[in-house]
Amino acid sequence: MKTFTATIRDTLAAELRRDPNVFLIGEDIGAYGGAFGVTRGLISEFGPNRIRDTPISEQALIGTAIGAAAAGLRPVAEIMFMDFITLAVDQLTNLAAKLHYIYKLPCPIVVRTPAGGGRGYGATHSQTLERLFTGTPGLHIAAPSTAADASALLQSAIRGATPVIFIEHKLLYPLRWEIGLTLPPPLPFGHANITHSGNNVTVVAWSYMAHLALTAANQLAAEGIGVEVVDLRTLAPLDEETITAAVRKTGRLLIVEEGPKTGGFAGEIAARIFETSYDYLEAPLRRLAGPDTPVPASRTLEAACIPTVETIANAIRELASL
Amino acid sequence: MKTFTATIRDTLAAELRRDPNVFLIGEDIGAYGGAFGVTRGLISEFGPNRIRDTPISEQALIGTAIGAAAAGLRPVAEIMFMDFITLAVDQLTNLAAKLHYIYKLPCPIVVRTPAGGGRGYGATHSQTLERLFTGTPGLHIAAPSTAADASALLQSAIRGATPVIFIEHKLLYPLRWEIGLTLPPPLPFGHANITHSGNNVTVVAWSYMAHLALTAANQLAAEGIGVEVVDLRTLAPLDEETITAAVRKTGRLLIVEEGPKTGGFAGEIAARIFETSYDYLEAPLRRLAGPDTPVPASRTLEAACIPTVETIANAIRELASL
Amino acid sequence: MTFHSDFDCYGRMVLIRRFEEAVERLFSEGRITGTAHVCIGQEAIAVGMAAAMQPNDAFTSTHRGHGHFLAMGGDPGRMMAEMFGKATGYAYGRAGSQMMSDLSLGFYGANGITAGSMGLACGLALQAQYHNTGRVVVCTIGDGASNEGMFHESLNLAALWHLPLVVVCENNGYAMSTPLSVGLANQSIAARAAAYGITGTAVDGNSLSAVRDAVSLALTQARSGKGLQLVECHTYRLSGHSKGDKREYRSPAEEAAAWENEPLARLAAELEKQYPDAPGRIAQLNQQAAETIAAAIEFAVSSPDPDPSTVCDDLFAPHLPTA
Amino acid sequence: MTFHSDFDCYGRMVLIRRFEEAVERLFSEGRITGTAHVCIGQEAIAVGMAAAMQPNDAFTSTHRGHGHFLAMGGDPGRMMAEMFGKATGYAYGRAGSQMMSDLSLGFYGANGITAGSMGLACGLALQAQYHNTGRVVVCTIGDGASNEGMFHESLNLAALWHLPLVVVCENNGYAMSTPLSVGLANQSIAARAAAYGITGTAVDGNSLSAVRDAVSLALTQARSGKGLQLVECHTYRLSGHSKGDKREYRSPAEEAAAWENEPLARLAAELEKQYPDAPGRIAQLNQQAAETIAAAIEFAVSSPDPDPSTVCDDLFAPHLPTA
Ligand SMILES: Cc1ncc(C[n+]2csc(CCOP(=O)(O)OP(=O)(O)O)c2C)c(N)n1
Ligand SMILES: Cc1ncc(C[n+]2csc(CCOP(=O)(O)OP(=O)(O)O)c2C)c(N)n1
Ligand SMILES: [Mg+2]
Ligand SMILES: [Mg+2]
Repeated sequence: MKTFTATIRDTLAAELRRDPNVFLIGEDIGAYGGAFGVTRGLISEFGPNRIRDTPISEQALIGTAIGAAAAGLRPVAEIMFMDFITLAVDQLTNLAAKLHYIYKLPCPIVVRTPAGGGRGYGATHSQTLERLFTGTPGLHIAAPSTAADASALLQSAIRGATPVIFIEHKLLYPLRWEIGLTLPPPLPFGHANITHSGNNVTVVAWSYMAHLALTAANQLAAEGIGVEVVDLRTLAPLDEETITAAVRKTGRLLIVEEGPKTGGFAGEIAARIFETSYDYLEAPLRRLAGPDTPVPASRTLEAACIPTVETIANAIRELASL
Repeated sequence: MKTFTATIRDTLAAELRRDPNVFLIGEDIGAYGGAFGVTRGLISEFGPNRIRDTPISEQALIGTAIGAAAAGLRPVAEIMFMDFITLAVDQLTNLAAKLHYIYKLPCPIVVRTPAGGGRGYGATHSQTLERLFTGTPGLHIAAPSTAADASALLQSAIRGATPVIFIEHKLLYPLRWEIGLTLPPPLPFGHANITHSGNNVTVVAWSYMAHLALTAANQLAAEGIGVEVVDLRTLAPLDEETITAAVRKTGRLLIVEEGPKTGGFAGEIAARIFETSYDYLEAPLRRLAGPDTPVPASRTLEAACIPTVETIANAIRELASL
Repeated sequence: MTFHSDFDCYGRMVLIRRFEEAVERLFSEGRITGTAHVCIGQEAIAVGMAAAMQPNDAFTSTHRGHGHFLAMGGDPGRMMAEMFGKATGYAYGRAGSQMMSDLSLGFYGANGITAGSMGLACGLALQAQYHNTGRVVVCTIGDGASNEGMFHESLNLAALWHLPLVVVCENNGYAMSTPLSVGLANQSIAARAAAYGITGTAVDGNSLSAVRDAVSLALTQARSGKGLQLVECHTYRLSGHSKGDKREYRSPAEEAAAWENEPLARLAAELEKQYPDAPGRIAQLNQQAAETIAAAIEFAVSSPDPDPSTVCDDLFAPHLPTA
Repeated sequence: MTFHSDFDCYGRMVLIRRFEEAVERLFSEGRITGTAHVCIGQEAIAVGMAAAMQPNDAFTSTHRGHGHFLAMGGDPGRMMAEMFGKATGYAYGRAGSQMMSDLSLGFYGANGITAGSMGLACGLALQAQYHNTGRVVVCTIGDGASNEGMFHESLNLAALWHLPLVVVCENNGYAMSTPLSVGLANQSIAARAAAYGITGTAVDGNSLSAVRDAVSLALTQARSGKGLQLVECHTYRLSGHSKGDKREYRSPAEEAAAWENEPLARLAAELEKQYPDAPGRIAQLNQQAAETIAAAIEFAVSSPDPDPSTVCDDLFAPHLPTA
C-alpha cells in the first residue's frame, strides 16, 4: 500500500533516473520537499542542479521552465498551491500554449500543482482552478484520482511534447493504494476510466470528486442503484467517446465538480452531451458542484462548499428516481 | 450617430464630472488616449491626477485600483488588450473577487478592456478571455454589443460596489449608433435584451457576436425564419430567466461565442438550459464558436477562427430545419 | 492603538508571543486546523511599527499577520475565534489565520498571496494622496516576497507617484525553507531601493526602539510628501514556517544563537536596566498576557460555529452611496 | 549570421531601415494590416548585438523585432510574406509581425507580451548551463518592459543561478507614449542591476561599435561563467510606436534633434572618415538593400494565401524522442 504522495515521488525519481534532461523546478522543493512533501528526499539523490529551488517568483519559474523545454530539457515545475498559478496564467496562456502553434517549438513542461479544499486552508489556498485552463487551446490537463493513474499520466506528461497542467488533489495525497513493486506503464492522455459499472445513472467526475463518486457508487450498489462512474483522468484532451457511451448506456447523467458551479468544466461536458446525445437522455442532466462563493476557512463553512459522498449519493438517488 | 468609442468616452467624461472619486488608471490612457483612442482628450479636461498613466505594470495597476477602491475611490482601469489581463488574474481572482466576502471591503473597480479578433493582430492580441473570469465568484462581467448598452452598463459599473470586468470588442469601436444628446440612464447588471423577436430559433450571444447575430436575424427574417436574439449584455450576473423564456418560446437554441468552443461560456449556458428546460427543447442545442486553436494573424486564417454573419445564419437555418 | 510607554510595547509583545505559542500548542493538540504562520521572534517589528503609526494610518499585512494585527489593536478573542473557525471570529470563520482584517483599526488585512497586498497598499496610499488625508500606509512584506514581480511593480509605481507609503520588509532570513542566499541575488533588500530612486534603510529588527525610530522617520518623510520609504528589519523566524515544518534546512546551533537575540528578552533586559521597578511590572504584564490568551481561547471555544446556510452571503458589497 | 566588416554591418543596418520604411509604407497604403512596430533609429543595437554573438548563441526579441530578426539573418522575403499573412511566411501567416521566429538562426522569436520572453530566455540559458554548451542567450527588452514584474523575477533568478544570459535593454526613451520619466522611478536601467548584485553598463545605442563592444564584453563574461549581464543602450525610436501613433506626446523639435543622431548616417560618416572607398561601397549597399526589399515585397505579394483548412494544425508538437 502506497500513498498518492509516495507514488508521485517514486515516479518523479524514476523519470529523473531515466532521462538526464528531466529536472524539477519550484519553490521549496529541495530540502523542504515541497509544501506537501511530494519531492521530499529527492535532492539527496539528484542534487540541487536537478531539484531546483527557486525564489518566490511564479512568473519567472514557469517562464524558465518553458524556455528550458523549448531548448530540449524536460522540466517538471511545481506551483505550491494551485491558487498561485494565477500568477503564471500569462506565461501559460500566451507563451506555453502557443509555443508550438506559432513558434514550432516543443514545450514539454509539466506543471504539477496541489488543488482543492477540505483542509481548512481558506480562500486563497483551497481553489480548484482548472477552469482557468480548460478553455485554452494548446494545453493538456491531467486530474487523476488514484495513485496508479497519477503515476501513469505523470510519466506520459514528462515524456510528451506538450505543456501539461497536472492537478494533484490535496486530499488524495495521504490516501493509499495497492501499487506493485514496479510503477504502472505510461498512460496516454485522453482515456477516461470506467471505475464502476452500472445501468441506472452515469456519474462523470475527475480528481478527488471521482474518488468520492466511486465511494458513492459502491454504497448505492447495496441499494440496488447501478452507477456507471466515468473518471475522466484528463480534462484535455477529453475522452468524449467514453463519456458519450456511458451516458447513452444509462440515459441519466450527473457531473460532479468541486469548484463553484458557474463557469466550471461541468458546463463543457454538459454542452457536449447536449450536442451529441440529446436523444438518449431520459432525465435532465444534473451538475453537482460548489456554490458560487470563495472557499471559507472554517471547517463548518468549508464543508458546505464541497460535494461529499453523501451529497453525491443523494443526487444520484434523485436522478435515478426521475 | 455616435461611435461606440465616442460613447464610452463621453460616458467616462460624464462620470468623471459627476463624481470626483472617479478616476482612470492605465497604460498610455493620457496624452495617447489609449491604444484604441477611447480616452483621447480626457486628460485635458481632467488632468493627470484623474487620468493616470501607469508604467507597464499590469499587476500593480490592478492592485492599486483595488486598494483605491477599498478606500473609497472609484477607479476605472484600462487593460490595453484583454490578452494582457492574464497578468492580473491573481489580483482579480485572489483579491478583488474575495475582498467583500472575506474582508468586508467594497471593491468598486471597473476593468475596461478591448477584446476579440478580426483585426489581424495575432495570437496574443486577439483573444476573448471572459472564460478566465466567468468561473470566479465575486466578479461581475459586462460584454455589451451596442453603444447605448455600453454607456448604460458602464455607468452602473462605475457607481456599483463590485469589481467589474468590462469587455469592449475591438470591432465595435468604430461602429455608429443613434445616441441622443443625453446618455442613456444606468442599466443594472443581469438584464439580457431581446434585440430581435422570432418564433423559430433562439440565439444567445454577447459582445460583437450579439451584433452579428442581430444582423443574421434580420437577414433570415426575409427567408421566413423567425429568430429570437438574446443579447446577454452581462455574463455575470447572468439573466437566466430571459434566456430560459426565449428558449422555451422557440424550442431551439444556438449559442454563439467568439473564442474557442471548448471551455467557453457557451457551455455554461448550455448546461443551465439542459438543467432547466430540457423538456422544452425540440432539437439538440448547438454551440457555434471558434475552433480550439490560437487566433492566427493572417486575415485568411483568422477569418476561419471567428463566427461570421454567414456561419451564424447557416447554423440557424440548420437548426430551424431539424 | 496607542502605546504610552515601552512597558505598553512590552505588554503587546508578550501578548503576541503568548498568542503565537498558544496557536502552536492548539495546532499540535489538533484543536485548531487549517494553517497558521506564527511570528515568534519578530514581535519587536510588529509593535515597533504600530507604535510609530498615527491613529488614522493604514496597515497591510502578510500571511504571517497575527502579530501585526495584535499590535494594531486586534482583539485576541475574536482572532482566536477566527482561528477556531467560529461565528464570533473576525470574519465569522471565513478568513482563518491568513486573511483577517479590521478596518476600524486601519488593519486592511493579512493576505495569503506572497506580496499580494502590495498593490492594495499602493491603492490605499493613492486614496490618501488623492484626498490629502494625511494618512500614511504601512505595508509589510517578507524577504521572500521581495522576489515577486509585484514587489518591483509596486515599488516603482509608488516611488514614481510619491505615494505616502512605507514598505517594511521583515527580513527573517528565510522564505519557508529558502535562505536569503537562495532567494535573493543581492541579499540586501534595502539596496533594492536604489532601483526606484529612493534610499532604503536597514535596522536591527529585534530592537523595538530601532524599528520604531526607523519607521517613525519613514512615516514622517512619507507624510511630508517625500513619498515611498523602504525599511528593512533584520530578524529571525524562531519557529517553523508553519505547523508542518521540520526545520531540517537549518541547524539547531543556528536557532540557538538566534534565541540569544530574541526581542522580548532583549526588551525586558533593557527595561530592567533603565527602570528599577521593571521586574515587577514585567511580571505583571506577563501574567496579564497569559490571562488574556486564556480568556481568548475560552471565548473561542465557547463560541458557536457559523451557520452553514450563510456560506453564500456577502459575496457582493451592498450598493454604496455615490456622489 | 557573420559580419566580416563594418561594411557588412552597415549593409544589414540599411537593410533593416529599408525594411521598416517599406513596412510603414505598405501599412499606410493598406496593403498590409494588423499591427507592426518598426525600429527605425535603433538599427545599430540590432546589428551590434548580432555582430557580437557567436553562431550557436540564442536570441529572444520583443514586439519590435524586425531589426533583431534581420540582424540575426532573417530572410526579408519570408518576413515580408509573414507580414502579408502569406503561406510562405515564417509561420505561414500565423505569427504576423510580432511572433516570428527561426530556430535555425537561434532566433527564438519576437513576443507580443511586454517582457514576456524574459523567462523563456532564462530557460534557454539554463539549458546551455545544464549541458555546458557554451551558448549564451541574448534577451532584448525595452525600457518600458523593465517595469514589468517579469523583469525583476527573471533578473533575480538569472543572477542567482549565474545563467549565461545577456539582457540588452533598448532604451529608446518611450514606452508607447510614456516617457521614461513617467515610467521609471529611477531612469537608469543599468542602475537596476545593483538590485541583483551585478553591474549594469550603459552605452550609446546609436553607435554600432559601442554596442558591439559592450555586448561582446558581456557575452565573454557570461560565457566564462560570470553569469547574468545587463547592458542598457540609449537610443531613440524615430517612428511612432505603431501605425496609429500620432506622436502628439512629443515635439517635432525633439524628433528633429534625434534625427541628427541617427545611427545609419552616423556609421556612414564614420566609414567615410576611415575608408576612402566608403562612398562607393555605401552607395552599393544602399542600392542592394533597396533591391532586396523590392524583391522581398514581390515575393510576398506573389505568394499564396495560407489554406484556411490548416488553421487547426500543429497545435500540439509531435511526440519527441526521449532518453
Ligand atoms: C504567490 C505565493 N507563492 C507562494 C506562497 C507560499 N508561501 C507562503 S509564505 C511563503 C514564504 C514567504 O517568505 P517571506 O516573504 O520571507 O515571509 P516569511 O514567511 O519569512 O514571514 C511561501 C513561499 C504563497 N502563499 N503565495
Ligand atoms: C503585457 C503587455 N502590456 C502592454 C502591452 C502593450 N505594449 C506593447 S509595446 C508597449 C511599449 C513597450 O515599451 P518598451 O518596452 O519601451 O519598448 P519599445 O516599444 O519602446 O520598443 C506596450 C505598452 C503589451 N504588448 N504587453
Ligand atoms: Mg522570510
Ligand atoms: Mg521604449
